Amino acid sequence: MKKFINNVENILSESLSGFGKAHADILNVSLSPDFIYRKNKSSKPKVALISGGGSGHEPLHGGFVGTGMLDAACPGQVFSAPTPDQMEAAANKVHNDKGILFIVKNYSGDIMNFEMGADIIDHEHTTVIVNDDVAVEDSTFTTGRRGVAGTMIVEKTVGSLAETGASLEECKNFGDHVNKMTGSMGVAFTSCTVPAAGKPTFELSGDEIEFGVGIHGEPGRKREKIRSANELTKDIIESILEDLKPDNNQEVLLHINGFGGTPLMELYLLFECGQKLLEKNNIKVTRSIVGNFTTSLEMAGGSFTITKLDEKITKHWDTPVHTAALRWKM
Amino acid sequence: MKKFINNVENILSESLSGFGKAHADILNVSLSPDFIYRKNKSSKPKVALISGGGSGHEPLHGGFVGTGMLDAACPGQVFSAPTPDQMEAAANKVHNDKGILFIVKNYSGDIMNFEMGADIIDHEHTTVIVNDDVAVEDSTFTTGRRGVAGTMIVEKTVGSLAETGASLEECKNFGDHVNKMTGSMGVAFTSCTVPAAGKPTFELSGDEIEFGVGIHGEPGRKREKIRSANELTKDIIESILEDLKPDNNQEVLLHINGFGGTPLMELYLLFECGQKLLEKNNIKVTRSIVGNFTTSLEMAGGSFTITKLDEKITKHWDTPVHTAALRWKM
Amino acid sequence: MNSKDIFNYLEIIEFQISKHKDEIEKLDQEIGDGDHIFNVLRGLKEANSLKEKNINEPVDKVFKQIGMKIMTTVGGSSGALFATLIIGMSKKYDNSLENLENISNMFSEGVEAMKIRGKSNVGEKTMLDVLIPVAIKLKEIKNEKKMNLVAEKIKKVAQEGMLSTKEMIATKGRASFLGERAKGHIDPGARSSQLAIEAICNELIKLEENL
Amino acid sequence: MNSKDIFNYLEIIEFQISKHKDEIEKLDQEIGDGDHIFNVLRGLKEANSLKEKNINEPVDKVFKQIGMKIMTTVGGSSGALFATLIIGMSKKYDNSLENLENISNMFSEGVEAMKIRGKSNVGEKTMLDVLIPVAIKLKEIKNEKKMNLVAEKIKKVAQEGMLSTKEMIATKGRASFLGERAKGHIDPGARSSQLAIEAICNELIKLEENL
Ligand SMILES: Nc1ncnc2c1ncn2[C@@H]1O[C@H](COP(=O)(O)OP(=O)(O)O)[C@@H](O)[C@H]1O
Ligand SMILES: Nc1ncnc2c1ncn2[C@@H]1O[C@H](COP(=O)(O)OP(=O)(O)O)[C@@H](O)[C@H]1O
Ligand SMILES: [Mg+2]
Ligand SMILES: [Mg+2]
Ligand SMILES: [Mg+2]
Ligand SMILES: [Mg+2]
Repeated sequence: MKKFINNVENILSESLSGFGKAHADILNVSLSPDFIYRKNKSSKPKVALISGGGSGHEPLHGGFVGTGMLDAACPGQVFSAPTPDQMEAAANKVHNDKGILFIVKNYSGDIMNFEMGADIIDHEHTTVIVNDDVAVEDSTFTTGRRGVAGTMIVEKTVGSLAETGASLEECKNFGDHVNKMTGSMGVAFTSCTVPAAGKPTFELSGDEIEFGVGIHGEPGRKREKIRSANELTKDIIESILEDLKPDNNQEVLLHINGFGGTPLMELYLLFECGQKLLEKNNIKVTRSIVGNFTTSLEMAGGSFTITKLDEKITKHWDTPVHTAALRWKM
Repeated sequence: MKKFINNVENILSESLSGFGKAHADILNVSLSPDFIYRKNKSSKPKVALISGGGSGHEPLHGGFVGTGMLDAACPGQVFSAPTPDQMEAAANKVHNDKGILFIVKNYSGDIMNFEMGADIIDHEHTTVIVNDDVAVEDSTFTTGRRGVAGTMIVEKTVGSLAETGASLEECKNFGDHVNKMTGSMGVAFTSCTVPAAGKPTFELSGDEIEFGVGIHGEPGRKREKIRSANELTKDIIESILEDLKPDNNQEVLLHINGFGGTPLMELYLLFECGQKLLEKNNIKVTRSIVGNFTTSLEMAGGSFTITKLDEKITKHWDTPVHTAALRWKM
Repeated sequence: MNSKDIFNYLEIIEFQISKHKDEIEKLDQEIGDGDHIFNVLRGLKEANSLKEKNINEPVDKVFKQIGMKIMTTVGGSSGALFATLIIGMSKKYDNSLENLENISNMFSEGVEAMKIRGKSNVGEKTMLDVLIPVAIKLKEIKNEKKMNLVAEKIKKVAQEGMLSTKEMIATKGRASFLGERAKGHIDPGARSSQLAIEAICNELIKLEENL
Repeated sequence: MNSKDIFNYLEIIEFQISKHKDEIEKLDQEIGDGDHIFNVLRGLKEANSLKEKNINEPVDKVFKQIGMKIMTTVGGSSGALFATLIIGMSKKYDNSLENLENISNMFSEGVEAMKIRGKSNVGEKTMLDVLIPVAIKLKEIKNEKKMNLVAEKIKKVAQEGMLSTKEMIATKGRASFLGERAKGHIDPGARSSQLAIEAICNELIKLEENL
């Protein structure tokens, strides 16, 4: 394993500390318990948004802490959900008279730890569970679908709504709504290497890909031979559309997310493929975002996320935001 | 080679086309000859900034086209300098009554092609050559040093100055000044794969790194065994400081640039290492930027760039910018 | 059995699980995300770090401390679940660990809490496929006086539970995302739980033999 | 020699260089960035694409067209330099390619333009280590009537020039960044230039033999 590290044990704290310094204008980093929170608490009461999850998906979630988005983020160990004391400490730091909204990706470790965190905090709170990944089936018997790159879109839009002084209930409902309007699916070309393990999580041969991969490199729909970008796009987007069932002329946000190891050049090429295919299906891409936002360390590959836009989602997507990884109009 | 492509020959045009669509609010893409240019020409005359170079370094340069930064960018084939007709077409499109400033990384292919482009344009013009890489020696007999991640800082600050209506000469002088205040050096852990080649450019064994690597994976100072982040930081930063000879209490901008395949987590860890070391050397990091800005496709590794700040550089770094890859205050 | 013994067992568990590090790592790489072994080892290390300060503290306090430590340092599914187990056990502690019925009650309480925390039950390809049968068996044989017999029986139940996960389709945890593809792979949490139980059982058997 | 011959030679060059594709690719990977062979092949392909429309056009126009095509489609150092060479040559065309002195004048003009464009000269580990000696030799033997003798001599000079780059330290081009490390590696541009010249020379020799 070749990585920029001094000591596998300290990788997280050193990285968090650097993150805090590099973005000291907008956020603070607390270590033990680890959490990242906005430098300036809003002077008006607002619902406080707290997200978190295993590390290794950067910039998710710490990179989304700041005005217009999250109030705090709790990073766990690499690919391991954070612990309840982190959520508790973050909640105590950022609560601002209107309750706490947890935004949690649908992985059992995250769900359980956030629940345990919620159990021990005194503030009013509720949770939005993001489960946008259409790669795996959602049945009432299973854990359901995974929460992946759509999380960023939920955090941006609900973050914007919270900024208006909306109530906890409104934020929760809107989060659930955006989640329902959002579908994602990805494909991996290479594995990632968890620092503690020191070796790749899985092996793919020279022409193999994992279709429908999760954001930890965990298996998805199937392992298969690599195909052209257009073919992959077709299979992925059709799966998403099957789930979202958009109307004719539906306006959508198209997000191409890189898993970390794929050059931007290819991500924009994917955007081109996706945009064209959607156009053919009478779907209008009116908002777009391309880049590495929900990563799996250095894994090569990427995912498509589509959010069906309505007036409210569009409005809250467009509002100013100022975080380490997402910033516009301020 | 596993990449998102339909056809190696079309990778650039498909990617550029996607890029144009994803950022249609701020820029246009012209194909054959390929160049990216701002959607809205400034109503006031201004020096037009044109950069470019081989593709594969995204977001450099196309990602820096927009208000406050470049007026146009000319992307060549992967790792091959663009052709003079691209520069000519871009110049004809974006010139705005105050001349053209070319910003060129110091690689002979870029230098020659930009010169040939300059030879055939009718507008007043001059060139800033960026050569911030301290890994290789600068002697009067050789091509000198390479232009690498510092280019983004030159483009941002000179872009800002140009926006004020400064003259071509002022912009040129300021560009040369920022370049002189800037030093960079990087290290590679893995190779990149040029799509046309279909296989890695070079091989590094499991514990080998290329110290002082160029942004195309071309060799640098030496091939050696991997060392800790702190040790690498020390050697790199000392080399840069030797070149920049900062005063006591010098304020600097510290830029950690990822080459494409290294997770953000590690880049922030490098920032931590660098910031600490600079502090020990009585150098104050007052501006920072961490991320993948000048990449070598999917190469793992990263570089440090340090710019000595004076009032003018700081001011023009801080001004609003709105491009695909760098955006703040607007 | 006292607090000193608890820390003793922890060390034995850590030793045994460490011996199967690569195997457990691989199990979670196959049907999960590969972090299970690191979560478990981090938890054991952190729990062991409490030894010096707590070795003379009352058993229920020690359980609670260990549970809290795991809860605040491990993370992931296993962190939440093992913490829930141990904190749950601490709540039912009844002044002595010498009595098997007490132990059985404690264990059942912990496992019940896990079922609620994980919203899961036996047959879902998780560590509960080991822990639930063990809890049931313990209750069944709570009056058995021979500790080596108890240990042998528990060991066997744990082993069977662990193996049973192999052909299951998961409906809880990360493996649930795999559907049919999870078949043929033992659940990592079931394996680490079984190894922990086996380590304790083997130690009990050894103790009996030495009597 | 007419425009048809020029396109004929281009095809022969493309064929010969393609045969050494992997070797040239490797040379630029070792001391450069690995794109040289792709630049060269792209240039040749684009130049050949002019054939149909231009096969009956005057020689100087064809040279200019080819030069412009290379200039606008290749990029990189070699695109700029080869375009400069060919456009330079077109400027000195003197109504006939039958006269060796004319050819020598054209080639010298092109190479001089390259020297200015590349700010470089012989001894700097570049394609000019092949092209400059060839230009000098051509001038030297410009009155030689036997084309096979000319071809043999030029071939040899090109070969020597190419090999001479092996032990040089580069001071121009990408290899210059390597310092001492570039030693022991042949310059990719020198190799492709030498192969192109060799291809033409061999064709000339073959033609003479068939007379
Ligand atoms: N809902 C659940 N109920 C019971 N056990 C679960 C549940 N989810 C996961 N597990 C157990 O946790 C184990 C995985 O633990 P670990 O890898 O540490 O966490 P994560 O799944 O968050 O990566 C699984 O093998 C399974 O035994
Ligand atoms: N300044 C220069 N003068 C003469 N030849 C040069 C110069 N720079 C580069 N070259 C030649 O160009 C070749 C490299 O071409 P190529 O790989 O296509 O372009 P790039 O160097 O831009 O990647 C070198 O091998 C060398 O022969
Ligand atoms: Mg995990
Ligand atoms: Mg090149
Ligand atoms: Mg796991
Ligand atoms: Mg090259």
